[in-house]
Amino acid sequence: MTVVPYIIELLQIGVLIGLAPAFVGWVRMVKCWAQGRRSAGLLQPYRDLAKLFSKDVLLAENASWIFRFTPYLVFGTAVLAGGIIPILSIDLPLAPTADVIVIVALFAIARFFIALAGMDIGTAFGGMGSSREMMIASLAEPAMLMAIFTVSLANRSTSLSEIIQVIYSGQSVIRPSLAFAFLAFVLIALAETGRVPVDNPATHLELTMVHEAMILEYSGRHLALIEWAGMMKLFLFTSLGIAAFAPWGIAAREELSAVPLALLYMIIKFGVVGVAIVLIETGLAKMRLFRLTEFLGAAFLLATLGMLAFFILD
Amino acid sequence: MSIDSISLACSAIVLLLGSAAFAPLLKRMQAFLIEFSFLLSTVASFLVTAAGVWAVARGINEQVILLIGLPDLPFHLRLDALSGFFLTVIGLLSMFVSIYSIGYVKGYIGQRSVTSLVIFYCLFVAGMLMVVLSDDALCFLVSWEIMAAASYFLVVFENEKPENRRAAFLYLVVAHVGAIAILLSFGILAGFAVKAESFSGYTFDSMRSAQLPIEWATAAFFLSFFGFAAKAGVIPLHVWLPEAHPVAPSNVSALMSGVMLKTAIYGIVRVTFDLIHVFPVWWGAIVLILGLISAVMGVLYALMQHDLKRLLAYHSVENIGIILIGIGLAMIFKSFNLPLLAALGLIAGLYHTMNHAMFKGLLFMGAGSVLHATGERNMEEMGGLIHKMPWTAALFLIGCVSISALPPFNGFVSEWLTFQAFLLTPALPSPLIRLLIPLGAALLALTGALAAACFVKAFGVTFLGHWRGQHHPRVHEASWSMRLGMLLAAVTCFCLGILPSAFIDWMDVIAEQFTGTTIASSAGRYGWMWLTPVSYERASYSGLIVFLGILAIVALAFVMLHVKAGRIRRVPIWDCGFEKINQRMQYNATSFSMPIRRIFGYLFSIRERVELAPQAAHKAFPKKINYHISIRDRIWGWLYKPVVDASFWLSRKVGKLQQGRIQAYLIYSFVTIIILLVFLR
Amino acid sequence: MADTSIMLLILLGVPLVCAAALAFAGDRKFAPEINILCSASTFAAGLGLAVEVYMQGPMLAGGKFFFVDAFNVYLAVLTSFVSMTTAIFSRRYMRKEREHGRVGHRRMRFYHAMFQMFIFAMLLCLLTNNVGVLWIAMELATLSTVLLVSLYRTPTAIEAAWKYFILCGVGIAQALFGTVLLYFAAEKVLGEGGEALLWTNLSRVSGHLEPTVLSLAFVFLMVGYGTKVGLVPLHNWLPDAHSEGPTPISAVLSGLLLNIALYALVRCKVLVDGSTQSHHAGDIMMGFGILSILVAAFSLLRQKDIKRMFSYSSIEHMGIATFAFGLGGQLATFGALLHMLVHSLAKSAIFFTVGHASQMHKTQQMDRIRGLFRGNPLVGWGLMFGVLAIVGMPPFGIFTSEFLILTATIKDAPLWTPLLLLGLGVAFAALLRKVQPMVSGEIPPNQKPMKAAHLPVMLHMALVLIIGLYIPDFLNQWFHTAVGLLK
Amino acid sequence: MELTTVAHINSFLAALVLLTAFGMLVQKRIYGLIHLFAWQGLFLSLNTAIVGYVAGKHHLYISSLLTLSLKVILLPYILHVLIHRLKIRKEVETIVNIPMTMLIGIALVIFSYHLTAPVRELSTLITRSTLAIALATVMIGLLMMITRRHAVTQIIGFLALENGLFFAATSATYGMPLVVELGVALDILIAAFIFGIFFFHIHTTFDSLDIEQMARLREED
Repeated sequence: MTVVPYIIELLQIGVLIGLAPAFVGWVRMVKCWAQGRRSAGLLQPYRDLAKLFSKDVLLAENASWIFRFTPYLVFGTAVLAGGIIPILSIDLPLAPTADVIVIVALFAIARFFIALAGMDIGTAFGGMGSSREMMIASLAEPAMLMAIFTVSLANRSTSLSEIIQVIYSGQSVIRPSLAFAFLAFVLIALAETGRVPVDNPATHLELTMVHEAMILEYSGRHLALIEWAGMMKLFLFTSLGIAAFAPWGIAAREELSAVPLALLYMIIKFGVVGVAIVLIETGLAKMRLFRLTEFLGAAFLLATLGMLAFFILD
Repeated sequence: MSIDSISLACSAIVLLLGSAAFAPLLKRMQAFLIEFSFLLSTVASFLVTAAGVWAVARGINEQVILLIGLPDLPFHLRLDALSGFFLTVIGLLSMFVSIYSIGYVKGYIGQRSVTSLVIFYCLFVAGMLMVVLSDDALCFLVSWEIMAAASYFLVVFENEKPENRRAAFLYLVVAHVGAIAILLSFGILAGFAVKAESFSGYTFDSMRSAQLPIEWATAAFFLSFFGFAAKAGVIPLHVWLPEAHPVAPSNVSALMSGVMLKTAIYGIVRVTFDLIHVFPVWWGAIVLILGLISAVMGVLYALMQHDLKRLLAYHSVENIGIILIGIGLAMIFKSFNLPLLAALGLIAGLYHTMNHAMFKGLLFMGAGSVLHATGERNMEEMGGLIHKMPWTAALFLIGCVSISALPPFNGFVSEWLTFQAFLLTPALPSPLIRLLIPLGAALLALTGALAAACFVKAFGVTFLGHWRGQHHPRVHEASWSMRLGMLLAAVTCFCLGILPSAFIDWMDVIAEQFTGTTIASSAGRYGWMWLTPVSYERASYSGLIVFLGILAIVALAFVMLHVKAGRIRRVPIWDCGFEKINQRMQYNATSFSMPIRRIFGYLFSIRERVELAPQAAHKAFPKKINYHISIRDRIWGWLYKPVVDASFWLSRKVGKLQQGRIQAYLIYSFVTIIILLVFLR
Repeated sequence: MADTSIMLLILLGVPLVCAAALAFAGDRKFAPEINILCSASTFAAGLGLAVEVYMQGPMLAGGKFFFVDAFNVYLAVLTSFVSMTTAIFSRRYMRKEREHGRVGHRRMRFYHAMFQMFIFAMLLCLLTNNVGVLWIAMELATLSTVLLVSLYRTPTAIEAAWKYFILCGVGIAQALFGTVLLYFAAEKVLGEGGEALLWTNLSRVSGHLEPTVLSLAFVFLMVGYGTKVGLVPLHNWLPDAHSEGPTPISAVLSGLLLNIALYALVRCKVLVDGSTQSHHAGDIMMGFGILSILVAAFSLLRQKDIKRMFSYSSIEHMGIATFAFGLGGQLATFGALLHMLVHSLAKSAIFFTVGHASQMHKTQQMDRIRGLFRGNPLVGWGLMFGVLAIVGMPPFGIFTSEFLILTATIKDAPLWTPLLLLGLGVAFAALLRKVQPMVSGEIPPNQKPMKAAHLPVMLHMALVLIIGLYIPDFLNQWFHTAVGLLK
Repeated sequence: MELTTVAHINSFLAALVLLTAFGMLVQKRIYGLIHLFAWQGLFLSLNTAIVGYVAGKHHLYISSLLTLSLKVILLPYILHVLIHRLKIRKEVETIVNIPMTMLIGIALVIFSYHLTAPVRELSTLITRSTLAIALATVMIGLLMMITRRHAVTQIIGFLALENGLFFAATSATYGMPLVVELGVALDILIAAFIFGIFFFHIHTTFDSLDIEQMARLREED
């Protein structure tokens, strides 16, 4: 019973909370370069958050407690998920709390409440956002789970730490099923984190926005929390993908000395992922809402194929 | 333990019957009648719960033989772990609902006499208890039908409305045909029992000992499964359910949807695992497939509804499907004789049974309070109720979160267990099933996600936003007893969510009874607050820590942000700076589910119609637009209507026999004689 | 022995005397009371006789002319009981009819006299030991009710009565031919003279009777008595007669006469089985039974007249009982006996409520009868529970019998079960569909309140309920001995 | 006289009975029908008497007397009276194509002969060969009821059917026990009164005895 794992745990949570905006900043930066614009720099997200925190909250008259409670809950689920997904190290005290299914469910509960908050004020946009968000989610979530299941079947566990350990112990060779699963995962991650082609985080054009439509009425610290949680969500999905498909570099030993190396690996990987995201987003255009079914259907198909491939080939 | 639990349960039943018998005497003083009998049934349900909990905890197996029944076949009652579990389910919910009813039923005073409601309520609960206790075919069927008849009278309580009558009629017919099917299957089982020719072949004991050839066993299984499915509302036998549940008084719908459907689950488990107890794989496969279909179709139909109670009714179809998935998996594992996995599947199914009873009861009670307060069932007319009735809203929200399988509430636990059961299928020797089952997992995931969407809609449209209706009824918060009933149910949901391993520990004897192994040994291994169904390496979940974690972080964030509290100013709605916003602009139930309707539309028979009212200056600006949509079950047209038409056609043909001329009748008897003589000669 | 014959004397004598007396005094104020009194004493005598049999077992009396065993004594008690309750019911009912001016003095006299005559005929049917006399009594029962059916003298009533008269006459004639053949076969074994028609002797020697003749005889007996049981396709007189006569008569026709005919049929079947050692007779009965169930069930769907509907349901239930007797075996026979008992109780109760309902609305058209729960709770709930009982809902007795019959069927003749299931299901749906709107809803304008006869309905329903939950031991023993007799 | 002659007489009478039956089947006039019926009854009672004489069954005399009084005298008389009262003596009813009916009747005779063959094997009585005739008479009576559409003729058909039964009783066996005979006679008597009453009712209600119009009770569509 050492204290080390707990320190690592806290470190990891700190990293999540601290670096999530930076990652978003990095994505924006690369995007600007790719589109030949001057970027606002890596720290712009931090400035935005700070500004929002310092502002007063303007709350619609008929906003209920749900509207006010949601930001905290969303933030909380994101942080908790960050405590469970192995980002720096695999033996986290919180790891056994929840396996990957639970993590998906944590995102789901956040989404559930955001959608409710969207309907709380009673505007057309809010309802529209919630409706679309839930539709996308109801297609994305099963695909997500299928992709994850393929991985966890391959490694005979649904707990991420265990998966990584199995991978480290070299019991799992590289499998075709995982390739399918990975592809599916990428598509879904785009959908879940509200990136192009599913949603455009930058837009406020009424009829195309999904996530933004729900949080239209938020302001001040509430908005800050939600934005921050959104950044963390991107961060978490990335690290989830890393943990599931390319965990090499995550510390397996419970020593503080292993952490810096793991951090280094992490930063490199995130850099790469950021570039990849930009490439996708600049390569694709946002889809019409009802073409999303094809997009997500493809993801679902891939995930299922992955699972079948697991049973057939492996 | 001196007083044995079965006599406790019997005394509770007697109590209920007593209050049913006593009710007519009090019909002069309705208010007192309501308090009296519902308190009595609360007490009775409490006794039952105690008995059930105790029975399961001790894994006891007690039997009594009553004096009534056929002289050579008196009613046998038995209380074993399975019955105990279902006793607990029924007892808990009926306790909560009885408390709730005190307030709810009082709403009828002045409109109509509630005496019949009270009587049949008590009979209904008693019938359900008898069903899970009975230990021979006759007693089982008698209680089964008493339950059906009593609930029929409850459904038709407001009997001047034709749609109520239609619903009740449909319900009772389906139930009765199902009951006959069950009867026949018992007939088969008894036929192969040891003492077939005598009456004692009908006891479950002798049925257990029966040696059936496989084809007869199959016949028996499918007959009984048909009967039970008809009661549980498994697609395609579900049509009565969305008709009957909405029109019944809400406390009754809570009981019907919460626990009456569960008696069917009980029947399936009893007949399959206990009476027949050896069966081929494909039975389980069929149960699994039907479960999946019911789950997905149920939730999709639910999404299309805008009548709150109807929506909930369709969700019962969905959840029954989820339960059947667990049981089907258990059957498959059992027939491949993998006891541990079978135990896991069974536990998952039963756990979800308990959960569904709780949150569905809670939701129907909530819907009842809304109905009670606004007189509305149509969500398109509602909105903003969270301000008028905060308690109901909060409790209803808990129900929504639980049924949407979100942690840390109970719905998630059972779905999580079911997923784990799915993920263990690589252990199966049959490649085909191994290939098919992942799709099942996918469908289950889809169901969960859609359920979440549906309840965002249900809660959002009902309680959030502004009131959508034209007239504004004066809405009031539910009375204390109603709130108490809902609160208790909500608390149970929460406890089941955060302390699963304790619950599983408790109910593990059932798994032992039917599969021979327990999962608690592994489930509890990692400490009481961790749930590790198979092994620690495979998967683990701790609802408690998830809850505490979120709570801690939320609290922390809240405190940190409020050390220097930025002011909160109440302002008019911004809505991208659009001024003339009114309540008719809100998204409503229909518009909310529109995207999903677009995607899955081919599953329904949808009729949309848009009318442009006489146009104003420009074609692009009509004065007003009417939009009509009607969404109907395809099953009705495919399955039921043909049957109905056929029988009426036949009856027309038969009517020709009686065509009035006496000579014709004489010819009949003449011909009959001739034919018989020829036949004999 | 001696006192038994006294009991018999009372049992058969009282109705005769009453018939004579009421033929003169039947229109007085106190006539209904007399009627009730007579039936009550008949019932008492029946009970006495039952006790005797219960104590001493089967007995011959009146120089072998009468034979009483478990099978017929319970039917005798049932008959006298139902006739008593019917008499009680008819008191209120007929008074109302007189107020409506549908019957006058002469007809009241006639009605009461014939009522008692009818009871006498049925009891004679049950108790006689002589197959020939059985036939005579059966004919007598028909004749005594023919003119009751046409009591109202409306065209339809007369038509119904005429059909009843002719069809049953022809049918019963066939039965006589069967009896002749039976005698022909019997005298070979038992020698000529009265001895050869005594059921006791016949059943004793049934093994030696000539099978070909008996199977020939059975055809005619089947068609003959089957006509009176109302088996399809010989049933056509039944709905007309039951729907056109006064309701008390419909009650006893449905509740009792059909039972009696079935009793005769079963007696004959026993002989035939004993002789032919085959299951032909059983098969024929099963066929008739199923046919009746199906046709009746589908006819139920299209009924508009309430009494007509319930007469079809009588056909259905007689079909069930016939089927069960045909099936044979311990469970089925037990079920069939029980079914005869509970059906006649429930059905007559239903007819009581129906009578009141149609009097309250002055019509038998179902679509004009509404709101009985509110209008008259006894009638409403009585009708509702009666129907639930008749369609085989527990805890009423009919469920118990159908339970036994169905399970026995799937054991011994599984291929018949789908048809049975279909018939029962359709009948259930049809009856419920019709009754539901009648009992529920608001009180319609054309409904007039009236005082209903509580006692008969409650008594019958209570009995049906009790039998459903608890069969007293003596009844059980009777059934078992009866089952033994019919083996 | 010796048995063979008796057998001859017996079968001769049987033939006459059958003949009258056929006669009734095709007879249109009501009075003609009644006379035929009376004749049939006469042959019947004669036959009964002879059988009784040969077999030494004295109760058969009684039943033969019964037949004579009832079926030859009383019933025809009642019918006469009724027809007179109801003024329907002129009525002549149409029968649906006679040859067809005749053919069916013949077919019935053959059928019943074929049917009663085994019984005839068993029987030792001199009258045994007439059982087929009896059955045929019954059937023809039924057929007559089917083809006729007049209340009176239907009743006559019914009575002819009864005759057939009675004939069967005397031919298959030497008559039923006396109790039964008496009972049957009584029933027929009552029946006679009842249809008497009926004729009045029908006539007053429908002012004709044509039963075609009594077809209201039906499962209307």
